[in-house]
Formats: sequence, structure tokens, C-alpha cells
Amino acid sequence: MEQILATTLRSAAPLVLVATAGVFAFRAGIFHLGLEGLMITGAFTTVAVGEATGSVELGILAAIGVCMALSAVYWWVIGPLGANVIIAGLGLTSVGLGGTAFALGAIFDRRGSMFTDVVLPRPVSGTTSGPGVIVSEHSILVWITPLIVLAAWIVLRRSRFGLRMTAAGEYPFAARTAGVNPSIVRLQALLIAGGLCALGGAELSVGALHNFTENMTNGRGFIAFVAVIFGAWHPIGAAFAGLFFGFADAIGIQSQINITERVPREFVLMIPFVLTIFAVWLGGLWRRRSLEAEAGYAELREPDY
Amino acid sequence: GGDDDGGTAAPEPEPAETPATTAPEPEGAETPTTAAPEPEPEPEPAETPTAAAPEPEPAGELTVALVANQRAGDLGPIDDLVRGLEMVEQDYGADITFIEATDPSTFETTLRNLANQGTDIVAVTFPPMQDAVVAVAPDFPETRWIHIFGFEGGVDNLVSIGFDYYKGTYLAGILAGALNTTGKVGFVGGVSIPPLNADYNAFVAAAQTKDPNITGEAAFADSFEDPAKGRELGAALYDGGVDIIMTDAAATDLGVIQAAEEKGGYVIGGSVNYFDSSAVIGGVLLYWAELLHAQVGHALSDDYTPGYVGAGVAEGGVDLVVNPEFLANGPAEMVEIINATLAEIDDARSQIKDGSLEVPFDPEL
Amino acid sequence: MTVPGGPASAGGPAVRCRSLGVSFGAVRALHGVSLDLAPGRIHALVGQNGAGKTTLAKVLGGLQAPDAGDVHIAGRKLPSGDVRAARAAGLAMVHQHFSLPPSFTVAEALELTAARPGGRSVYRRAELHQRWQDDVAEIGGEAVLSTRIRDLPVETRQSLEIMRALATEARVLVLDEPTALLAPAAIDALFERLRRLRDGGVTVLVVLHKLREVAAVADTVSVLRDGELALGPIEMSEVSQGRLSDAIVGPASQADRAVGVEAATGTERRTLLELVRVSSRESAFEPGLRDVDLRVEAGEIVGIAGVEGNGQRSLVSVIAGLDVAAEGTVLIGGADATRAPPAGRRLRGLRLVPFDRNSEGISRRAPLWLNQSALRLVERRRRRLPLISLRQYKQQAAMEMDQWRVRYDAVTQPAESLSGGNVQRLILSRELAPGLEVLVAAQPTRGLDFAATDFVRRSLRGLRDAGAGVLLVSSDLDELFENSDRLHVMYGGRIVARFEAPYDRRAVGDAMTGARR
Amino acid sequence: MTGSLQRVASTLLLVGVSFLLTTLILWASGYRVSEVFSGVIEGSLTATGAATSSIRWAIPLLLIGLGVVIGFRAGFFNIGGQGQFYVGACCALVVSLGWRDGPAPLVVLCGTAAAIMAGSAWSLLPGYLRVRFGTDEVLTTLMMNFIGALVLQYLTAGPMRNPSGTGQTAASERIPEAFRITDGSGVSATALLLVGGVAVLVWLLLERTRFGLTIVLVGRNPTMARWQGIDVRRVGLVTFALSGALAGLAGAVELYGPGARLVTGFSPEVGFTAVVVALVGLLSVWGTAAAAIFFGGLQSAILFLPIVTDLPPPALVLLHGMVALLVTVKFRSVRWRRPGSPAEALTA
Ligand SMILES: Nc1ncnc2c1ncn2[C@@H]1O[C@H](COP(=O)(O)OP(=O)(O)OP(=O)(O)O)[C@@H](O)[C@H]1O
Ligand SMILES: Nc1ncnc2c1ncn2[C@@H]1O[C@H](COP(=O)(O)OP(=O)(O)OP(=O)(O)O)[C@@H](O)[C@H]1O
Ligand SMILES: [Mg+2]
Ligand SMILES: [Mg+2]
Repeated sequence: MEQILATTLRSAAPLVLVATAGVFAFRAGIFHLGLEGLMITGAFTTVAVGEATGSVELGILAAIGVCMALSAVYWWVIGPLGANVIIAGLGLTSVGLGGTAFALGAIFDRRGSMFTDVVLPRPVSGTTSGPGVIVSEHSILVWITPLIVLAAWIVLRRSRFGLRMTAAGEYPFAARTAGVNPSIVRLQALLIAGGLCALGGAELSVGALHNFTENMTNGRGFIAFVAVIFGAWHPIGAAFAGLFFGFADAIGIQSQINITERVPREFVLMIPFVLTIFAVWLGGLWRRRSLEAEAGYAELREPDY
Repeated sequence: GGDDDGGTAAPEPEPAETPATTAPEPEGAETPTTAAPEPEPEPEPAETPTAAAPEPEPAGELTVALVANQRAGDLGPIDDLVRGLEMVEQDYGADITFIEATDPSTFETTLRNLANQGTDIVAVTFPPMQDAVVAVAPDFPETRWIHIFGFEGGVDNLVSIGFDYYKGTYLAGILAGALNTTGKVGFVGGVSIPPLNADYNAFVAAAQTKDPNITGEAAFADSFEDPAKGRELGAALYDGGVDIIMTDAAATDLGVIQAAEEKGGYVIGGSVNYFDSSAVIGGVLLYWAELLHAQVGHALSDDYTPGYVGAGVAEGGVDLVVNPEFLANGPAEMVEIINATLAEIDDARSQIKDGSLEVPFDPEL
Repeated sequence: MTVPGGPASAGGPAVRCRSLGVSFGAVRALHGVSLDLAPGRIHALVGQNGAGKTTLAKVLGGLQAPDAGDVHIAGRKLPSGDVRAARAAGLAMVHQHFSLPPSFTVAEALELTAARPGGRSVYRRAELHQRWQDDVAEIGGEAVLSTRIRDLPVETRQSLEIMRALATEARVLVLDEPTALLAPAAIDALFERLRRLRDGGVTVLVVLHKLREVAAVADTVSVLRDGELALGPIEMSEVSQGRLSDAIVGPASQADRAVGVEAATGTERRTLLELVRVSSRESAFEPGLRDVDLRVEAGEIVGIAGVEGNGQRSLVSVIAGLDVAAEGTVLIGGADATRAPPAGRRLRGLRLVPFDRNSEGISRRAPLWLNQSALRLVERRRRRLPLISLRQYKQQAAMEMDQWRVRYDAVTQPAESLSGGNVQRLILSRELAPGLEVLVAAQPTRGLDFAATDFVRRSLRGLRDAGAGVLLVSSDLDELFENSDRLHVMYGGRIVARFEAPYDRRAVGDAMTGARR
Repeated sequence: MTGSLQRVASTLLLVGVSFLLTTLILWASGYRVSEVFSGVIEGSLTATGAATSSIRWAIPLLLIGLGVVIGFRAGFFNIGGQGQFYVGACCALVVSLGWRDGPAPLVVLCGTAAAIMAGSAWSLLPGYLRVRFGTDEVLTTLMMNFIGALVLQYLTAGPMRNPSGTGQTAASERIPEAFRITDGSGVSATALLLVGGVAVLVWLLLERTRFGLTIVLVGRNPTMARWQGIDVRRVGLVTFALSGALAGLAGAVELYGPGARLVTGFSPEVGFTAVVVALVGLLSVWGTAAAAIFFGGLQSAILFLPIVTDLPPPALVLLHGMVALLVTVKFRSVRWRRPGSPAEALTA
């Protein structure tokens, strides 16, 4: 049980960080499918700069910088240049996945993966039994993640800045009448999201592991995206959704090991997906999304033709 | 030290093709391979069943391509094959092309493209590409095809080299069974596909020959590129009472090895590249680079003979190799057991060779 | 963030616009508009639909940067297109369209749009509520602070919009058609409030359509026509009603002619729409219907009066088939339609002008022609091939829109580019087309300029004369009195009183407020 | 007309820019860039078999993309093409292998019908949840993709696994050659006729029937559509079913065409690329067809490039990403206002 919880926390941390990023983007009205690309970029940059400078802090700072720069490009493309949010987002993901793998070869002359000694500290380590296991072997980022979620909640739900951001996403006209430039607010949201994705990627490469591997995010950006919707665009909701997916992962791992008489594996693997559908359906029954929210959402997703 | 106590049963070595072997210098750092994959330290390359000396053609003309169905960067077979391809470039002056074709529906197009471009020799990897190469090869008789880890013998311009990796994991299972103290051995695979399932079953079956009460635990990462998941799987297995894990999941292995280091467990891997880690007892190895190099030579030679050749445990193409570092620096009691078990492994190997030991191939979990 | 205090410098105008020009593509929404508004007065701005009133208001409020010209407030030039600067200069706006985000609570919306100096930018909910509790006293007290905007009834939303504009202690207040959604009593209250503000030194610019309202509240009036200032600002005392309407309509313009809609049948008395003891479930902000009996016969207009929110919406929904009657029977054209789907009712000749034109009447992002053709999509036609011709659809749409004088550029432009009144015309052009047997018109003239209003009313009467039945739901008593053959008053989901012409304004008013049963 | 020409031109320009940016990166890393450009042209058009291969990749993109068009027009973000594609192919496979002795045309017909039904069913579940309960379809269709991939894995590694041979692959047996509508190249007159016919039908449905217009109204504003007497739920279900049917059909075409058998995880990106195709095609049928051919060509070029250049595989992913990132950039202009329009006459 302790192990399941520990695994849950570790698997969830990068998801929660990236889902929080997604919440910022969503609140500002951007259906952000580039999370995965930013995440892998963060993972790579941390390792690359960490290796080059020998400092994990510098690595993370650089990752945040690079991801913010990429986010700014994304904003420029979907905002001033008017590109389709979804396609450009998927493009950003490919750019991240391809670009990091390419850079690994071009800069370090490596293929596939790269190790580093420069890793995040682990406040508690070496506990092997008892409840202590739950908190053992987590990088400092896992510990900080709840604080980040809390901060995100305050910023989004309890500050004027958050009000402006939500208004810009939900009803740009309202934002404009309040003297807010929705486009700038979106840029701000994307920059914050970029920074958070960088942290999510860094947790993966130098928090949980000490290497960068091509494609190592392995769809986590998309799962985080799902968590955002699952969590109804709320920072706390998305964090719990991220935890849920982390938990599903942990259960998946444990069930592989503990269920001996096997149902076909594929059916076990389907469980989290089926559960998600079920949960989303149930959640929808409890609280029908408002027409307006829906309309805003539809507008987001609705391309011109 | 490249010497290997569980050495192969002396297939004909082909010194001509052996790459300059550099003994890996044990580095002080305990981190696993931070350096680029070192050339295979194994002095005996894979046996090429058709032991023909290569006769390099005039350079410049020759084009050789390798199409892999998995991504490079696994510190394993694909990386080794790429190294073999680079050896081909050096030794034959060939113009080389490496292609990753991870989507099965692109196999045929890619092969046809290559042949259309007049590529002289095309090597493809692993069983999933069999249908494609068998379909394409007859249409391009000018091209010579090599299927590494394939089983089709009936095509005029195709050499298929078959392995029985599961027999190798069987040998690993004997070692794991001998070392096991907890009654449980583990296995981490990339995706639960038939060949990996068979590897796992052979591994457990062998462990059970040492102690019938040993049980096996298999876990799959559902990705060959997810070290983070590998780490969690490994940790869960070790926490669940497993002490030795056989891992078979390409880049995902990196996470399993990390878990072993953190949890004090042990790993038998699939690549010599992992041998820097103190948690790696050994590996079930194939001599991919040498094999590719030799097969290209064969394809260029005058007595080129297409068809199927086995290159498995019986032929010495697949073998369990103990990590020399581990023998040198590992816990004394484990080293002792390993040394004591080697003879038994040798026995099993020769029984496999003469057919008296039938390792079951069971692709179901 | 300081509000320029004290009365504006004596003599200088509170607001001065100099040769403002705004174009959208080929449309000149404003052209060479120069306008001085004297401080401490109520200025009315009138003009036809699409004349540029909203555009002018937006320019003043900093929401729209003019292509030419500039705006001065209290003698100081405003940077163009800067909402914050306009607000800092003491100008507040009430927009024609709602401008508060639907998912926000009232407190959040106020904090977003009307934040006062001071107050931390990170807050607790309780703190936020405290900050705004005094302001909301008149629209429902503290309880309303945690209500979401989308859950507020229309009038409350409108009051909130006005309230939040006033909350910033503006020196200049611009209101764009604030009366459109308000009940008569609320309009009076609003005007009273505007007068008080004026007396307190605030300069008010209010966009209105009804000349009666202009006469009631304005000190001066200005007229926009086709983006140009046609008249004013001129003292109300110096302008006659006739001159005003000439200025609005323009000298050359002829009055709209009524559209000749042929009703399907002759004039024999026939019940076209009937509700027998119908009840329905209540919805978020409306009571359901209770035991409603209602009959609309061929050749008559039946009016439904009532303060908004007394079941009118439920009534229309049940007739349209969007809500199912929980009890009772709905008959359309004499046949039972209680369970008939909306499409079936449309096929029997039911036509609808919905309450909210923007969300229910049109699809803002669909092209005009498609909006215009919507009804033709549900018609059942016998044809060998189910294929249609888009060109034909577009042509027909263009023809019908032209007939209704919808102002547009191309049939392919999205409906959201139309001005408010033109949207209503578009809807009428669609609904008041052949095939009509009975029309349910909810607030059909809301937001229309007076010429168009007159035109719509004449069209309704024309329909009646041609033998159709009309159910007219309106909050404008004059409209009801002028047009209805019979008048019912709804209160709390029931029909509480039935009147025949001539009407007694007092009695109807009593019934509407529930004073009479 | 000039408007669409403009769009085509700007799309091509943007693709050019993407290539330029990518090659800039490559050039900075020391690769030969002229090869990349010639390689793309060769790989998509001029090399032996390249044009065919471009079309071969365009076919599934077009079929799934048309489904996306239908869904998006109705306002439903059905991104479940991948899963629907998989289950369609799976059902066609089960029919074909289960009835392998049957008369070829009949079996293929039944298999295709099964694929279409399976695809619609896979799409209708999220569709029903959406129209009945308002359950977010982005999420559910995404989840159905994962489940569909697992169904494929289950079938190919389990019950339908090729029993002969070595058992080393999670792949099914090959279907009898008589069932196939193309050879390995994936292009034949039958296949082209079929796909072209489907495209024409979809075009007729969307642009020349009242249902097609109804879909747009529902997609733009369901509330208004309801007031107009349109049965929004029914329209929703039908569009979901149609989207799924087209993706399922694509699965059947893949099986009876170039595939001939199913391998776990084949064409893993086609569903998402089809979304891109539909959006790049501006949700019009012919635009989608053009975009499908374009992306088919790109795919073909990407398969070809490593043969003639020394590009590492990730560079191709990067290139693909750059194209997607930029290809929908709009050069904004007020599009719908033309001088000389009725409004002008009115104001003049
Ligand atoms: N746009 C939306 N779409 C769907 N659901 C939403 C949306 N906005 C809010 N919700 C749901 O309503 C709940 C409340 O939403 P909101 O974000 O306004 O937070 P809140 O109740 O004000 O919470 P808090 O106290 O954290 O501010 C959320 O938890 C979420 O489940
Ligand atoms: N964003 C826009 N894009 C294109 N055209 C616009 C836009 N806003 C306004 N217009 C056009 O500018 C003209 C003036 O519009 P405006 O909204 O100012 O009219 P109005 O006088 O407020 O009319 P109404 O009484 O109907 O509200 C109209 O023809 C309208 O179609
Ligand atoms: Mg207006
Ligand atoms: Mg709350």
C-alpha cells in the first residue's frame, strides 16, 4: 500500500505540474495541445544545461527560459498570426519531440538517451519500510508541487490577475470592456504554462530519473491535458485528476504484479480509460456545464471555415 | 577484461571481421554508461554460418541500408546494429543509410523506396518486418536482403537469421534461480507481445529448475521508451519481494536499472552497455554489430547463399554473459554462487545445442 | 487611478469629439462626427439601426480606436482605443451587449470590471464580498454576490451593468440602449437615477430608440444617420418630434412598406393555437405554467403582458415544443400537438420570434444566408433528388432580407457583423414568410429603431388582416395596447387577467403586479 | 474563388517557410540542406513509386479527415478517428478470416460493412454520452482511441494472432489475396474510385443537402437550431455515426488494401494527422482532399528523405512539427466585405 502511494505521488507529480500549466492555458482560452512538446523540451534542457554547467538550478532555470520562449512563439503563431490553436499545438509537440531528439544528436552526438549526474535533491531517501516509504525517494519538486498547485489556485481563483485571465478566456469582450487586452493576458498565461511544463519535464528527467531519453514523456502531456478537462479547468480539480491518473498508473503497476491469474492484459490496461470515461460522464451528470462556458469552449475549438 | 567464463561453445571465430576490441576501462564513477556505447568487448563475434571471407567490392558504388523497426538510442540491439553499420561503412567503404521505421504500415513503402533507389544491400530487423521483406524482396532481385531475427528461408535474395532469444533468457533464468533468495524473480518487458511473453516464460521455467517454489512476476511498461515507468515497475517488483529482474524493454531498462540501484536489487539485462552499473549481473547478449558486418560480407561474397540460418543459443549467436565488473566487485557470496552455477549453465547450453533440452516456447502470459 | 474631481471647467464641454471616423471594410460606421456634450446634462443619442450609435459609444469608451479624429474629456485628449485611460478620465460605459463573463460571480465580475483603488489584488472571498456588499444592495443584497452572472435574470443583469458603471464614480456615463430589457417601472427608476446623477454633475450620454423616452429624460438630443451627425446636440425644447423623426429617417427615405405575407387561409374564424389547462415544470428563473388556457384564432392578435419572468418564456417554450407540457393539451391548427416535436409544429405553420435574438434567434458565426434559410431546412418537400442548390438558397435569402431592409454587405458575412436592430430584421424576414399560420412573437420590436418598430407593428397587423393568428408577448404596454385584439396578463405562471380593447392601463398594470387577480 | 486561391497560395508559402526554418536549423547543425529540398520533391513526386506512395498515405487521411469534417461542422470535436479506424480494421479482419472461404466480393462487402458499423459504434458511444448527458466528447473520444488500440493489440496478440510461422509478432494472419483491393502499394483503380466516390458523396451531403446545412447550424449555435425546429440530438448522433463510419471504412480500406493483415500499433498517428488535415482543409471537402494529398506527400517524403540524405530521424519529426505549427497561419483581412455590395448601395 505504501508503495502504491509512493508511486502515485511520483507518477502524478509531473502530470500535476503540466496539468496546472494546462489550467492556465485553458482559463485564458487556449486549448493547449503543445504541453507534451514543452514538457520534453523542459526535460531535455534541464539535463543539457545541467550537464554543461554542473548546476541543476541553472538547468531548471534554462529549461524554464527555453519553454517560455517556445510558448511565446506559440502565442505569436496562434495570436497575431492567427494560426489554428489545435494544429499549432500539435505542431509544437512534434517540434519539441523532434527538436530535443535532434539536438541530442547535434549537440551531444548522442542517440536516444543521455545520463547526467546533476540531479534534484531528495529530501527523504533510503526509507524502505513503513509509512515512511510514502514520502521517500521523491525529488524536491514532488514536494514543491502541492505548493505550486496552491499558488496556482490563489493566482487563478483569488486574484485580480486570475479574474482578468479567466475573463479573457471565457468572454474576451468582457475583458476588453474592463480594459484588459485578452491577447496580452494569453501571452502571460502561456508563459506561466511554459514554465510549469519545464518543471514537469525536469521532474521527469532529473527528479525521478537521472537521464534524458528521447520521447521519455511518452504521452504524459496529453494525459495532463485530459486531467485539465477532467478537473473542470480548476487548479485543484486538475491536480486531483493528475493524482487520479498517477494512482491509476500505480494501481496498474501493482495489479500487473499481484494479479496472477490473468485476464488478457489488454483488458486490464483498458481499465483506467474506461474509468475516465465513466468519471467524466458521472461528473457531467453532477454538474452540467453551463451553456455559456460551453459556448466559449465551442468557440475555442471552432475553427473558421 | 573481455574474457567470459560462460563463453560460447567455440564457434569458428573470424578474426578478420572482429572489430578492434577495446577493453572497456572501468571508470571510477558509478553511473552507468555516460559514454557512447563502447565496441563489443566480446572477442568472439557471432558465428556466421556461412563462413565466407568478405571480398570488399570497389568502394564508392556499394550502398547498404539498415531499416530498424525500433528507435535507436536503446543502448541495446538497435544501437549495436547501427555500430555494425558504421563498421560496414569503414570496412567496405559503403555508403550507409539508417532508417527507423516504427510504424508497421510503413515497412513496405520504405523497403520499396530503398530498392528503387538502387540500394545494394538492405538489412531489416526483427520478426515484425518479416512479411514486408518477404513481400518486397522478390520484386527487387538486384538487391540482397538480410533479415536479422527472421525465419523465412524461401526467398532467392534473402538471408534470414533466426534467434531464439528465449533460450538465452532460459540460461539467465538458471542463474537467477540459483541466486534467488526470496522465492520470486521478476521480468520487465516493453510491451506484452508474444516474443517477450515467451522470454519471460522461459526465464521463469529455468529459475524453477533450481527451486520449483520460485514464482515469477512479469510487468510491462507498455513502451520501450519510458524509463520513468521502468523505474516504478522495477521499484514495485523489488518491493514485492523480487530480488532479480530480467529486463527486456530497450530504453525503459534504464529506469529498471536505476530502481535496482536504489532498492538494492539486481538486474540481468540485454546489453553490454549496462555493465557499468553495479546492479547488473549480466546480460543475454546478441552480437548484433558483428553479425550485421559479417552478413554484409556474406552478401558481397561469391558464394552467397540465401536462405534461413539459425543463430541462436545453439549456434552461439545468443548467449548469457556475466558482467565481468560484477564478478570482480560484486558481493562475494553472489560471485561464489555465480561461479558455482556456470558449469550448470554450460551444461544447459550444450543440451540445447544437441537437442536434448527442449526449451518451451510459450507466447502466452 | 484618481477620478478627476470637481465640476468640469466652466464653459468647456465634458466630452468633445472631433471629426471621428470609423470604417469596417467598406462600411463607414462613423464619418466626420464632431460632437460637444455640455457638462452636467443628459444627452440622448438616437438613430436608426446601424446608424453608428454603438460604434460612437465604443469610441468614447476606448473600446474602438477611431480611424480618424479624437476624443477629449474635460479638455484632455484621450489616447485612442484605451479603455483604462477612458475610465481613468472618468468615463464609464454600459454596453448594449452584456459585458460580464457568465461564469463569474457577481462579486468577481465587479472586482474585474469596476475595481476601486485600494484593496489587495489577492483576496479572500469574504473580503471580496465585503468590498461590494453596499453596491449590490439594490439588486438583491448580499445574497446576490455569490450568484453567477449566467444565473441572473436578464433585468438583474442589466441593472448590474448599470450599477457597476456607476460604481466607479464616473464623471461621464455612456449608456447604450439601457432600456431595451427593462420593465416600464424599472425604466422610470433608471431615468430618475440618471436625473439624480446629472444633478450631481455627471454628464450622461444615453442611446435610446423610443422618442417617448427621449422626451422623458433627455436635456439635449443628437441624431446619427448613416454614420454622420444629422442633428444636434440640440435642446429638447427646441426640437419638434417631427423634425427629430425626419432627421432620423432622412429626407429621401420612404417609410418601410409592410410585407405582404399571404396567410394560408381566408378569414373565417378558426382556432389556430390553443392551450388547454397546460402546466409545465419551472425552470431556473421562471415559474412553470399553471393551468394556462389560451386561444389564438385566425385574424386576431392576442397580447401577453406581464413583468418579465412571470412565465412568458415557459409559455413560448411550451408552444414551440422546446419544453414539454407536463399536463394539458397543446393544439396547433386544431390538431393535438402536445407531443409533437418542434419541427412538426413548424410544419404546421407555427412561426417564432424568440426572446433573445443573439442566442436563440440567430447563429452569430453562421453566414447571413444560412441564418435566413434556417426554416427552409426543416420543411418537408417532395422531390426526387434530395439535392438542393446553394445559389438558390442564397438568392432567396438575399431577396427576403432586402425586402425587410436588412443592412448587410454580402449574404456570406457572419450574422454577428450586423447591428442589433438588423439582426431582428433578419429574424423577422425569416419567420414572417409564406407558410405562416400562427406567429408567436416575443419582444419583436426590442432594440428596433422607431421606424422599424412601426414597420414591424404594421406587419403584424397586416398578418392578422390576412388571416393569420398572432400571439404577441411584450413588455411594452403601448405596443400591446396598440396592436392586440385581446390581452392576457401573466403573473406567476398563470394567466391572471383577460382584457378586451379598449384597455385600461391602470387595470392592466394592477394585474401585472399581482395587485389584481 | 480568389479567396480560395489566396488560401492555397498562403498555405504553400507557409509550408515553404516551415521548410526554410527547419533547414536553417539543419544547416546550422552542419547538414546539407539542398538535399532536403530535392529529397522532398523526389520523395513525394518524382522518385519511382513516390507519387503512388503519396496517394497511398493520403487515402486513410482523407477518409478519416472527412469524418472529422462532418463532426467539426456539427460542433463536435470528435478526435476518436484513430480508435474508430482500428476497430473498423479489426472487424473487417474478423469477418475476412472467419469467412475466408467465402466468395471474395461478398466477404469484402460484409467486412467493409462490419468495419463501417464498428467505426460508427465506436463513435456513437461518446456521441450518445455527449448529446444525452453533455459529456465532453474530446475526452471520451480520446479515451476510446486508447481502448481501440488495446483492442487491436488484444486481437493481434491473442485470438487473431498468426498461428503459423514463428509466433514472434503481434500480427494477424494475412487475408486471402482474393480479398484485396490493392497490392502492397496501396493504390488501385478500385481504391481510388471508392475513395473518390466517398468524397463526392460526403461533398453532396454537406454542400448539397439540407442535412448538410442543418449540421452547420447545429454546430454554430445549437440553441438557435433547436428554436428552428431542428432535432439537435438526432443530428448529433447521425454526425457522430458518420464520422465513425468513415474512419471505420478507412480501416477496412487499409486492411483490404496495402495492409493485408493487422499488426499491433500500425499507423499510430493517422487519426491525429487527419484532424490536422481537416483543419488545414478548412473543413471543406475538397480542401480536405487537397490537404490529405499534401500530408500524404509529406509522409511519403518523410519516408524517403533518410534514403537520400543523411538526416537523422528526429529531424523529420521536427520538420513535420514545423509544418503543423505554421501551416494554418492566416494573413488576416476583412474577408467578407466586397465593394459594390448591396449595403454599399444602401448607404450611398
Ligand atoms: N468553464 C467550466 N467548465 C466546466 N466546469 C467548470 C467551469 N468552470 C467551473 N467549473 C466547475 O465549477 C466548479 C467551480 O468553478 P470555479 O472555477 O468558478 O471555482 P469556484 O467554485 O469559484 O471555486 P474556488 O473556490 O476554488 O474559486 C469547478 O470546480 C468546476 O468543477
Ligand atoms: N465589428 C464590426 N465589424 C463589421 N461591421 C460592423 C462592426 N460593428 C459594427 N459594424 C457595422 O457598423 C455599422 C454601425 O453599427 P452600430 O452597431 O454602431 O449601429 P447602431 O447604431 O448601434 O445600431 P443598433 O441600433 O441596431 O444597435 C453597422 O452597419 C454595422 O453592421
Ligand atoms: Mg447599437
Ligand atoms: Mg468556491
